[in-house]
Amino acid sequence: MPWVLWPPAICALALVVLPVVGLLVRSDLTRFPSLITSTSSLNALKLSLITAGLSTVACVLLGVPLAVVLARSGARGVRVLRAVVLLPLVLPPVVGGLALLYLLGRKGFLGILVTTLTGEQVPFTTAAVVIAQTFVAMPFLVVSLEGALRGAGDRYERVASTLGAKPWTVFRRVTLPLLLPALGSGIVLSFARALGEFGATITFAGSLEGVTRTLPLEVYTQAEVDVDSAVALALLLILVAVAVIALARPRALEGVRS
Amino acid sequence: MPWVLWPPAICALALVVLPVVGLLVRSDLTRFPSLITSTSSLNALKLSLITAGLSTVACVLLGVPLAVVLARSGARGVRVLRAVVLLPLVLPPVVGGLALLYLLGRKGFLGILVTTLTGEQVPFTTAAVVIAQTFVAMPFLVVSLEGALRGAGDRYERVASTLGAKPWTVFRRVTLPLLLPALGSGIVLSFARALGEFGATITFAGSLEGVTRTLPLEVYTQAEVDVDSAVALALLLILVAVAVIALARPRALEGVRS
Amino acid sequence: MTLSAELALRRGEFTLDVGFEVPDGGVLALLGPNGSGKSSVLGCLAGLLRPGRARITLDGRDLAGLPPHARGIGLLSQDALLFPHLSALDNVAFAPRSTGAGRAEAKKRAREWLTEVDALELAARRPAQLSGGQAQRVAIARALAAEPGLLLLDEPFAALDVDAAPAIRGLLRRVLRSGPPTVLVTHDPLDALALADHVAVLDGGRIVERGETRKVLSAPRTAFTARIAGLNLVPGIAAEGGLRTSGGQLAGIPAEDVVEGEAAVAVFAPSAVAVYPRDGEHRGSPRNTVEGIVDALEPHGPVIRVRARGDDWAAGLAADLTPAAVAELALEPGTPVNLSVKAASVAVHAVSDH
Amino acid sequence: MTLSAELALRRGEFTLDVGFEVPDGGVLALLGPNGSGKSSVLGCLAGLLRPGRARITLDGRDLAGLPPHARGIGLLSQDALLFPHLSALDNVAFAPRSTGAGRAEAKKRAREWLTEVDALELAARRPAQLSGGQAQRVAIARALAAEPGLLLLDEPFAALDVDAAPAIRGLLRRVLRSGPPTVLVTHDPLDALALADHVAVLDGGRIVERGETRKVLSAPRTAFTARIAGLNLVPGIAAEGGLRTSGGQLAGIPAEDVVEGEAAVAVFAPSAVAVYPRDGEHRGSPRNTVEGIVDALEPHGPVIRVRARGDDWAAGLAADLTPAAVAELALEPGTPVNLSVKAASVAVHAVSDH
Amino acid sequence: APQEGGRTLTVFAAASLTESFGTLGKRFEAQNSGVTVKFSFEGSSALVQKLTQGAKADVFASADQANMDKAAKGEVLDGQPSVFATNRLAIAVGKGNPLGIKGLADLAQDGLTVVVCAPQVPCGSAAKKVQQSSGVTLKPASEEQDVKSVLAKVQSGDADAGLVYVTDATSAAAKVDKVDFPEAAGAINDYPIAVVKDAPQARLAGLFRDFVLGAEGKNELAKAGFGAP
Ligand SMILES: Nc1ncnc2c1ncn2[C@@H]1O[C@H](COP(=O)(O)OP(=O)(O)OP(=O)(O)O)[C@@H](O)[C@H]1O
Ligand SMILES: Nc1ncnc2c1ncn2[C@@H]1O[C@H](COP(=O)(O)OP(=O)(O)OP(=O)(O)O)[C@@H](O)[C@H]1O
Ligand code: MOO
Ligand SMILES: [Mg+2]
Ligand SMILES: [Mg+2]
Repeated sequence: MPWVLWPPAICALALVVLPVVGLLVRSDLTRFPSLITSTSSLNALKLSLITAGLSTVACVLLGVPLAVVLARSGARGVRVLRAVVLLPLVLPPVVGGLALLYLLGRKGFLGILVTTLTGEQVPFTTAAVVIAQTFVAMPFLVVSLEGALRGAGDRYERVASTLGAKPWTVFRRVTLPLLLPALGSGIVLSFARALGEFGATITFAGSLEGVTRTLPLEVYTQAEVDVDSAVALALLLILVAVAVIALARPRALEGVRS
Repeated sequence: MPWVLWPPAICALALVVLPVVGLLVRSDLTRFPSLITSTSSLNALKLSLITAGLSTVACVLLGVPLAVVLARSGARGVRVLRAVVLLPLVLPPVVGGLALLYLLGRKGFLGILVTTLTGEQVPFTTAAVVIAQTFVAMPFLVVSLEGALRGAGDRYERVASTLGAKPWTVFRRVTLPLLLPALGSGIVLSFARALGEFGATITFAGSLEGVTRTLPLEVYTQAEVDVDSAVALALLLILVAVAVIALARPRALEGVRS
Repeated sequence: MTLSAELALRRGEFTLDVGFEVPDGGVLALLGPNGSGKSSVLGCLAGLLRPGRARITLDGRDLAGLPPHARGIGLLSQDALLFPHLSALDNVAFAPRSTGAGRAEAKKRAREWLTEVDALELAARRPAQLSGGQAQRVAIARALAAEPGLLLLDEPFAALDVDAAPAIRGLLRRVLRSGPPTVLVTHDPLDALALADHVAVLDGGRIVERGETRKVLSAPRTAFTARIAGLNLVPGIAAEGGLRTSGGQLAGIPAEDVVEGEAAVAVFAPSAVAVYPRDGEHRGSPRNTVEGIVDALEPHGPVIRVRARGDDWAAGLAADLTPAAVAELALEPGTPVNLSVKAASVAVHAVSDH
Repeated sequence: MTLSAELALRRGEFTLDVGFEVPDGGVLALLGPNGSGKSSVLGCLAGLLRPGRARITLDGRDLAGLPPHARGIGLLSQDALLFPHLSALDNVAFAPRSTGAGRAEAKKRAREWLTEVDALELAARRPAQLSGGQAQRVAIARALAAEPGLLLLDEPFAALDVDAAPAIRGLLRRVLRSGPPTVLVTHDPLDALALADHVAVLDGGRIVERGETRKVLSAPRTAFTARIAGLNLVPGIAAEGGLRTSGGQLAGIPAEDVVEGEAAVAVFAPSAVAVYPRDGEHRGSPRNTVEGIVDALEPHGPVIRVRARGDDWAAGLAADLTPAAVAELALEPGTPVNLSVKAASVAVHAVSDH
Repeated sequence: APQEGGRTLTVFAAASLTESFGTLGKRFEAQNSGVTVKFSFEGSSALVQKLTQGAKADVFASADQANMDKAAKGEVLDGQPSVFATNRLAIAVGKGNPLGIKGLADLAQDGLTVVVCAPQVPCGSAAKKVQQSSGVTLKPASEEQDVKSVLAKVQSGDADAGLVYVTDATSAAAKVDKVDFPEAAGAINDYPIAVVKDAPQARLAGLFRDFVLGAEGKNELAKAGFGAP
């Protein structure tokens, strides 16, 4: 590794770390314990973990197939589809939430369908939170996986097919395992994005304690009253995220090759 | 490619595309031309393109070295550093903006340093927009590159070193070119994230036309007056993003292997 | 099962245009210089390359339209390409697993195949922890474990050491004897001889020579084949201490897999054949002597190749002599000679009965 | 420049512990079974593996502490590993570029090296568009183009066809004659003989045999070496039509790179040597006959190896005979015999003068 | 009017003032040639946060007294703030009022989806006050972060009704109907304006404040639905 990479790398790290340190230094940590044990905080935390977890699962279940299709399909339209997948990335989250509302809301055509089928409404429910988070987070998974798939090429997949493995077996036993490092980072990206999601959630799902008010929404609500306590809550969010990522990222995700 | 991947892939695509279509259907496109040619929209658009472009450049210049260091360094602390890089991902953007403000603001220690050195303040300037966008967007680049680097292994780099290439040459002529597909998606991710960035920008840089009011902030401001025109603006944002990505993504980024 | 194939493929400036058949249990060796299209042929048969025109039938069943996994092939490609995330055992078990065997059954079969290639002690290793030759052995086991209906082997003996190569050659002989039609790419005429009943020689994407291995290798018609082959090959039935030929006996060293009473071929280089005037007394160690008549003299690089005619194994026999020896013996077409070859320089190989 | 190395390395259960020297312009051939540690030795020398203990000096300069790029080596690894994103030409130009040559100069040199390996017409191709043997040639050119102070070659002749292999062997001979110390991994004793003045035989990570190539290959002391070698090697000076030995002349076929008047060695298999009773008349094509006395009889697989003593090239000569022949000639230690070998089965190779 | 060539006046104003201040700004520019008015519209608390962090601004207009007090405590104001408008709650319902909602009490019906602002933001604290004073207890489906979000949900039809400011309902008159209710009088909130300390354009800032407080300002604000102070 050339040493010239170190200075920019350190700058980059500083850009990331220093603000957080600044936050720590400036925030009133004595109130931390009482804040994070308040029922509203705990409710928000619980909801955040559940919804971010669920939406990460949804991202993987939907996004991995999409990434594989985009990377491996030779079809013509794929280039266009690849650009389309980026849409939620660019859309300001609030507008994304509006779009979901227009689609799945009471007057949206899918919303009408759902309501006539199940009698339930989608907005203002925990399900809506998960959908909003999946909407904003999935592109991160798809784009990072797709890059990795293209970079890796398909020679092992071809070998597997000559050994009689049907496409599904190839996918399960070759494509997926070789994709693990990239999947690991993709999962981290989408989990983090889902955990921090605010705009689309509040627009599409609303904000009600225990139902739709996730930790970021709680942070915003707090910030209206008292910035310091909001910062303390945000630190809790960080803590949780780092813990979850560190625990949930087994060695297997870090690369199969020594 | 197993056909069973198609249904989830199509679901995933639908999740992304349908809301946007819904938005298009529900929005009043007749006002689109007048809206997108208003000076404030054009100002915001210009500012957005410039700042997102600059911060993407900053992301690449800082993030690529960081990714390489994280992926290739055998040092002990690297595992921790990798978690640290994820912080801005998890931080709700507004809190991220606050953190930047605490660091670079009038009372922040770096802010004081900058002010005594240059006589200028960082917050509420266009530079602050770029910094905020870089802060939130860089981790996307770093994480996706790092995954790709680990997945690819370092055998070609080792070969290059046996041919007498110094680390910098290895980086420039082997690591980077082989990283191009992943770099392509990383750049797209971070550009999109920077372009859509709202919370950190408004908190750290404020919202002043021509100076710090990027397109997402303009959307937000418009939404105060009229949700529909905000949606139309958001569509402009989408249009621009897709155009920029489609144009700025040369074939080279799509993979060196046939 | 009989393979019959007609393939046309473009890869950049290179064009491939070949047609061939391999009968059931038959082995076709593909020889040819680097870049002549051998691996491309295997790629087309395996379905990894999309030929412009393809007719591939295995026992009447059309393969050309099928995806690779449905073709029932086993492919050993030129670079081993072991799955980096699986142990050697799981690599070998991959094919049985993929074609429906249970986990335990697949592992059992994988262990058997690893034993066959003498790599059982490597079962738990990842490919990154194997040496070049070890990886090659595991890759061979993996291709064979597919128990394919059509076996495609690209230079299976590359990277193998002097002990492993004959052992694997023996293994392949055993497998191929009763096994599926096989296409074998090799640079070594002895591999072709030991394993293949037919050879096809490729050059520039065309088959320039083909036929029974023995005939092509003993009477090559192209310069390339001549350079890699040009051996004396005497067919017969394996017998104690050598070969029973049509007219007698030829002493030689039997290879390990030779079974007495079965078809075999004696192989020896023209340079090993000594030529004596017919009147000369001869009672030395060379046990194999036959009477012949000089048929032709061909310059052959630094030596002169003497072609003999006569009965039994003298027919068509080639002997390489230095020009000085030819001059001294005053050889010319029609000269009666005794031809002799030391038993120790005659290798007796088993051949398939096609 | 002299290379001297002492290496100790652990890789899983495998341990490597070797020490050796290679003098300036000298070539050391590493032989050994699969997995014996040959590639590991090259990896340690190149700096790609981190040995537990390492002392590597090149002309007194310590290499062990240097990173790979500062060692001034050229490595041809077992899998070609051409950079997939660069054309063949740029692959070869990589080393000159890296070591300071300008773009045009590097391309020029790359073109020269591609010409040397007969791959100039492939210059513009990406590695994915090359056949196995073509890629191997480009990889050889790339390693040589580094113009290294220490050359490390891992099975350079793998995947090469019958025309390319001798051509590359000739190229390497030319390069290595005046070139850097070289360590060459091979499975082929003829490569060792043609290119290396010393060999070391590895087994299980230890050097089990070492010495001058001729001596080790003609009188192997381990079973492995015996299986790959066991050749008759007669040193002398190349002369017209063969070799001038200490006591006379040995007719043979000179290899292409033999220069009359320079040191050379005649190589022939024990199986090519015929044995006659001393009183026998002998006037056939075998031009090389010498008087000797049976020194020892050793069973050697299916044959019996007769060791002779005597003057000139009879000294230590090995002849493989079938047991039947030994019985018929009533050979026992002390029996006077004539030994003969056909000139056409004697290859004369140039050797370096170390 | 005096010549005020090439100067820029920066106004930090509560988001709910976006429309009316936008118009006033244009007019102010017309009356003072060479002056450009730039606005930063955001939640009042965010604006205060920025001012205390050193953001350069000339005028600050808040949507409630609490945030103006915070600004005063942070010592970023020059002089006393003056109230220039008031605002109160109204019910926003779908166009044509399909459910026939007439007052606050109707919102407590079962099966009705009602959204309000979170108690932490000004419109939410007003909603809370109104509920306390009237004795009507709402079961909202969501406590939104700002008025805009409430409006968006009523407008999309996902909420049957929402508590918003009169001014918001007025500006969205094309998409929602407004239902006034008497209990809203119990929670009037004031909009104070002040010049910022160390304002780069202190004199212009004073002019603008007076312009807003003056007749033209009153007129424009009234059009947007604001009440007089
Ligand atoms: N993608 C490609 N584009 C253009 N030419 C190609 C491509 N792939 C292979 N070729 C060319 O096709 C020819 C046949 O290649 P192939 O791999 O079949 O040769 P081969 O007979 O297996 O050679 P070897 O003995 O060296 O392995 C070669 O000349 C090669 O350069
Ligand atoms: N990463 C590893 N972990 C454990 N063992 C290893 C690892 N890499 C190599 N080995 C073992 O080290 C031994 C030496 O390997 P090496 O590649 O040096 O063999 P080699 O002599 O080059 O063999 P070949 O002729 O097959 O190429 C082998 O037994 C191999 O299995
Ligand atoms: O006939 Mo011999 O003695 O085996 O050469
Ligand atoms: Mg090939
Ligand atoms: Mg090796």
